[in-house]
Amino acid sequence: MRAVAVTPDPLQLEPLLCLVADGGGHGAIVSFVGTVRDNNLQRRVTHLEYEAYEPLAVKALEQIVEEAGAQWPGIRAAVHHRTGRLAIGEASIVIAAASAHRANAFAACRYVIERVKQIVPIWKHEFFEGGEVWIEGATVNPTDEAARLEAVRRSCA
Amino acid sequence: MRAVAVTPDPLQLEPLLCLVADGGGHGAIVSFVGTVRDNNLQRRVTHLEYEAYEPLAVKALEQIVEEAGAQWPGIRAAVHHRTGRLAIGEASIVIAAASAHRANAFAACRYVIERVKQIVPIWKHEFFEGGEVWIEGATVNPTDEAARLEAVRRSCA
Amino acid sequence: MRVTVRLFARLRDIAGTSDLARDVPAGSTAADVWRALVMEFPEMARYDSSISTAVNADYAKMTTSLADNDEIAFLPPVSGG
Amino acid sequence: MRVTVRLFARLRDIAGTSDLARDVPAGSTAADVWRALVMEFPEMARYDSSISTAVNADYAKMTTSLADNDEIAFLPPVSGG
Repeated sequence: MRAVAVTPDPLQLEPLLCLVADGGGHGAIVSFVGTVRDNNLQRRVTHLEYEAYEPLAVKALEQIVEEAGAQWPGIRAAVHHRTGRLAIGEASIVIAAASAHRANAFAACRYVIERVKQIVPIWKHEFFEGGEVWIEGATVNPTDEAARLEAVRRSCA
Repeated sequence: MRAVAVTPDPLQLEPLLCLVADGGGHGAIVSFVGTVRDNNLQRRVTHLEYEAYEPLAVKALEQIVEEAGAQWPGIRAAVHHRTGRLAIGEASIVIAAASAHRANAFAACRYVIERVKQIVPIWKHEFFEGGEVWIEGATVNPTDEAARLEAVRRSCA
Repeated sequence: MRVTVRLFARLRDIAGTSDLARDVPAGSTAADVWRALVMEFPEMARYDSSISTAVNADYAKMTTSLADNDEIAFLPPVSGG
Repeated sequence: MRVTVRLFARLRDIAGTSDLARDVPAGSTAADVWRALVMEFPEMARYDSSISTAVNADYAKMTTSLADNDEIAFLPPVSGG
């Protein structure tokens, strides 16, 4: 089990929890699961398709895990992102972060999802009743320190 | 599966994730797993024993889930706490909180663990190399609004 | 009247038991029972400022008056999670 | 020199393909390739201010100079998570 992955296979949280749990050293494990909602902006969503620039997406996830480790020394984090067609309720992303104490575990987990939304080359294609649309979020700039600090701020560090 | 429980059986996170995932309505699920650390305050911990005043502990957990729902309308939360003897690495508490968006899911999950530590009648008996000690944390005052607001503040709402 | 006293954690260790049956005067409050308990087990005095109580498995104040057959629990500072 | 252009999401829809091979002058930058692409597909112009780039699967700046056989990817605003 790798700490980061971009995969068309269904995601599972449990292996990530095992991966970050440092065999007794880390008492707090926080995880995030993002699932496909049945609605968005008053649209009735039928399904999603995620497209990735996979080699760079993997590197971006590795960078994010490294950033989190630099921000909160000693934490362990892992993140897997799904690609392809996803039905309502399926997980598009699973994140786990572990630390000796809960504050850093919560912060690191939140940081990872915030940074994923900022810099990872993955795109969501939303299919809803009556149409489809590519969701366009953040302009990618991996060296934008202001954006990174905004992710730290949202992590409530 | 009940949303709250105090049980001597090993805890599992997955059923709680399913419970709070609102069949597609909630896109963000944050969970917390607290596990037994092998060290505390420079002591080498061998195992823990958790004791609960079970009927009140269950009510307290129910109150906390209700409080979280009042603070962040629409969230769904669940929490199970273990009792009895726990080995290093075993989970003492599992919490799951779901919301349409991630900010409230993170906040509600963090709120639950903060409140558990404030008001739930459960006690940790730490056994370490060379001795044992009852850990004494917060004085219970379930109607102390300042304490509740401190838990909200820590949730980074 | 007769009440059941429930003790936990260090309090249980001090008393050597988790349950005590005690006869107390009618109109006794939780605080009255606590004071009697401290008389009996002086080591419990260090919890005077940190003790909380529950009556019949509901949170209660130390000023709560008890009734016959009530179960009163004394809760030292908690450490769940 | 010859470069491979990788397109994603809406850009891929506009171009009707995810991969293009293009001959560009020696010394061309990522921005040069982008401008040529916008000439070819005017609908892409709305991404002028939001486009990012990667060269050989590493983040790059639009001012990066390309080499023969480079793979250049254009990344519209992302929406993972």
